[in-house]
Amino acid sequence: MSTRLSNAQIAWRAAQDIEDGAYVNLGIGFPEMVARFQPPGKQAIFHTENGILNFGEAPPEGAEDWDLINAGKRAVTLKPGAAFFHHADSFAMVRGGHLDVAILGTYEVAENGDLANWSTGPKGVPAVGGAMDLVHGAKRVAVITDHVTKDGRPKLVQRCSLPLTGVGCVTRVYTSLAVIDIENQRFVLREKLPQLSLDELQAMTGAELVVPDSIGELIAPEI
Amino acid sequence: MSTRLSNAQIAWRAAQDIEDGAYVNLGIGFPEMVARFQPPGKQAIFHTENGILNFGEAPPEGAEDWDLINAGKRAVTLKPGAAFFHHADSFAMVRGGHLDVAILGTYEVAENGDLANWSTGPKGVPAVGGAMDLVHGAKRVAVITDHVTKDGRPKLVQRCSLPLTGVGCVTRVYTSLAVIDIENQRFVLREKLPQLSLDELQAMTGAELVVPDSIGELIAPEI
Amino acid sequence: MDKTVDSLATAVARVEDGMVVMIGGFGGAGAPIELIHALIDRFVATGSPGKLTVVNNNAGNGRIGIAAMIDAGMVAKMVCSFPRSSDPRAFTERYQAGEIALELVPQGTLAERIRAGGAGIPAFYTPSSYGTDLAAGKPVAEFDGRMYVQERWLKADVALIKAELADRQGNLTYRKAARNFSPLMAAAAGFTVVQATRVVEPGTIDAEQVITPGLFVDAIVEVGNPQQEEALIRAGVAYP
Amino acid sequence: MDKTVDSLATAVARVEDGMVVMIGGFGGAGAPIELIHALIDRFVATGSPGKLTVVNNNAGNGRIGIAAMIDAGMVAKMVCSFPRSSDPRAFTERYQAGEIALELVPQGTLAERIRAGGAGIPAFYTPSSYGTDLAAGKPVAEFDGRMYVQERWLKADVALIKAELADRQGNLTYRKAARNFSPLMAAAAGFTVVQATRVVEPGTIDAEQVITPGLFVDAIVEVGNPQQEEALIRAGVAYP
Repeated sequence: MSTRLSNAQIAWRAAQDIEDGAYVNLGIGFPEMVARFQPPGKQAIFHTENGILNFGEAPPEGAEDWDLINAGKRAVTLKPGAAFFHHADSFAMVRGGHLDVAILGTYEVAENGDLANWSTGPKGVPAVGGAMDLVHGAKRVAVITDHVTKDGRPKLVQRCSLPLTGVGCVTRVYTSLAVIDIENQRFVLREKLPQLSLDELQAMTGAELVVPDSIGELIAPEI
Repeated sequence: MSTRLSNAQIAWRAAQDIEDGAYVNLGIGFPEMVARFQPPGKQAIFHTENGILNFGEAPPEGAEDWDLINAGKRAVTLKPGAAFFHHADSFAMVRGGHLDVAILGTYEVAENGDLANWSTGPKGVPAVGGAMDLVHGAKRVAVITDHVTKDGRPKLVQRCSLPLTGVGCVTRVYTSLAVIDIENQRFVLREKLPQLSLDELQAMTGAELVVPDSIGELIAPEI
Repeated sequence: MDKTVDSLATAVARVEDGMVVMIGGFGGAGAPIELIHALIDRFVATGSPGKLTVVNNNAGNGRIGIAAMIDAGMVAKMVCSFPRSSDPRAFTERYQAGEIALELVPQGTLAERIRAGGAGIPAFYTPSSYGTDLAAGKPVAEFDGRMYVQERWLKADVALIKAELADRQGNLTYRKAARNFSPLMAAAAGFTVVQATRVVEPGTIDAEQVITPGLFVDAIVEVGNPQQEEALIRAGVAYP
Repeated sequence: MDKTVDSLATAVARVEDGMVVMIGGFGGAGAPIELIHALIDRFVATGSPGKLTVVNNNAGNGRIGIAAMIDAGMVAKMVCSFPRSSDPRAFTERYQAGEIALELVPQGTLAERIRAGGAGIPAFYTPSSYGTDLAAGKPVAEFDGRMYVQERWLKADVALIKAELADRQGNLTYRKAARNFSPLMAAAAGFTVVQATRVVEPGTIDAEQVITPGLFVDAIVEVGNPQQEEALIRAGVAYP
């Protein structure tokens, strides 16, 4: 058994919490993977910022229609019941709280729910896209992420050091080691890898974990 | 020759100033009559607040479709090139200044461009409809009206005494006696009935008329 | 996912005492008569839902639809732009007796406030009503040398609307000028109930031609041959 | 009334030095490549129009479209949400050399500001960007216990957009996700130029299916077999 979940396994775990019929926006990149792991009988409807509801998988290579793309500019297909709309209507859906879940990637997430996922600092060309809208755009804003950075620093922190995407917006974090809710500006542990001790997990987390009496085991299938 | 224009003749006169291809909103009631007098070769496109662009005349009695009505809740028809849209888009057209002309009825209009056409005072049930939007809704906001009330009091006044519909919004007034522009918060006479003296006209007007060197004759056909 | 329900009574079951209810339609076009009458049926039978705030462009006409709700005594307040259409007797009587409250809103501001409610915009500025009695007490601000009035979003607990086609996921089309406020209300309400002339399978409505996407819709009931408010009024019909 | 013009050069003739130009499209979907290239042709031939402010979700990709405008030196400023899509070399070079300005706007705020520009709403409040660097210097206000940022409308002198069908009065439909910002930009610009894949007679497009009503459109040019930005980029095409 690995000491951490793969990206696919993190995406799988996040997908298990999506209810049948939920309207979901998946951030560009890693979060898009969540769509692959919808449990049988739980069919979500996916929204993309550029004006499609109920789109499906990528078409076969060579069959792309470049007028039919998602916010990551990847070619997609339509499912029955799809709808097109313009950008203001699309972000009315987002900002108006009509999505059930938004699942985003992140650089840092803080125990007060602050999210930093759009900028690694002043160098380079800044680009924000729809990130600052999506963090205010769903009944549930979840983050999927490695628990630590590539060089081992915690991504779950007391306060974000990078430029914020949104204030107090994240409600749940799915990491490679644990599932953590943000409640009353605290990280509350819900599930952890069974082979990982609480102390080990705390050591890799940049803010104190609140540990309830009962926590679940984070077990994902081999993918 | 009559001493005043009929309502149909006032509507005819207002219609002569509408350019070919102009987008026009006609207020409910008397202003709707303007549509009947479009000059040959000058085809306006009519907008109605409840979400139609390019509607046409009423259908024959008995052929009404009550899902196809104008803001006055009268049955209308469609012309080629018509479009339906919802109320927010409809008033985006209005408020956004996309109409060329709005022609409204009035109780009073003041030399500073203030308009009072929605309420005759505190008694009764107040009702405003789209009046307060339309007065800010066109490049040109014109009023058509008898020059005086039924009991002979001026409708063109220094300051409105009735509740305002909009502040400084009217640019031209077509009356039963004259055509008057509002410029720099003054009534500027453009045309008057030929048989009417300036003194007579001024006597029926509640604010001073600015009279340029050259004014036109207001002559309408018998209708 | 199938949002259809099998009765009008079930469709309107979410409306409770004291709620804000948006009702689509402008004149007779788009008025969801069957949904409104189902609500009246429940009120007559159980005394609930009462004390409602109703949002509509008008305030009921004749003796059916919203007018019949008012006559039944279910409505505590109207939010509308024009409570004085043809035969507004029901509202006028209650209003003059002080039995019903009125929030009068310019029509374009009403539409934009509902749109803002659905779009997550808590406040916006409009030139409409600046300098008039209807702007009394509202914040004003100058932008680019012109004065504007600040208006707040308008939301509802439930919206009742009438569509032409609905697929089972809630994608909607409307018929002609029956569209009016309904797409806005569908977005501004916490729970949106649709009576559709025809329910179809997902995929039947071309994705290009969907007017209200399904995520704004919560319950759909098919009413195959809906009554038209204007026709009922002209026929002198009273409900119940 | 016939808003069609017979050449791309005529269609874009209203664009002048220093103007704000909105350009439709998100990624390759909806990018009016032929209109953009006609503008570049004029700039190459005459040195005008230059010093443009361009509004688009991105800031050009590859060596065609907006990227080619930037390479030609026509663009003084970009207003966009994501100037870092695939192969953003043209913008990146100029930006890092300090030769082009950037106003970075969250995507939903960009869409809403353009929508506000077309709808006569000078300012509105949004939760997006509250508490972030992108809200720096903007007024904030609390509504119902939550904090919001005040944003201003965004208008343009000219909009360049791509439609699927256009009738001669300017009623438009779009193709799939090529709709994106274009209906908003058509309303927010003083003069809206459309390249349409097919021009049809008024009445051909069902009134129910018009996405952009004709009153937002000023000039239409038919481009029967339009180039697709994404396909051009993948083929490594450079313009001119």
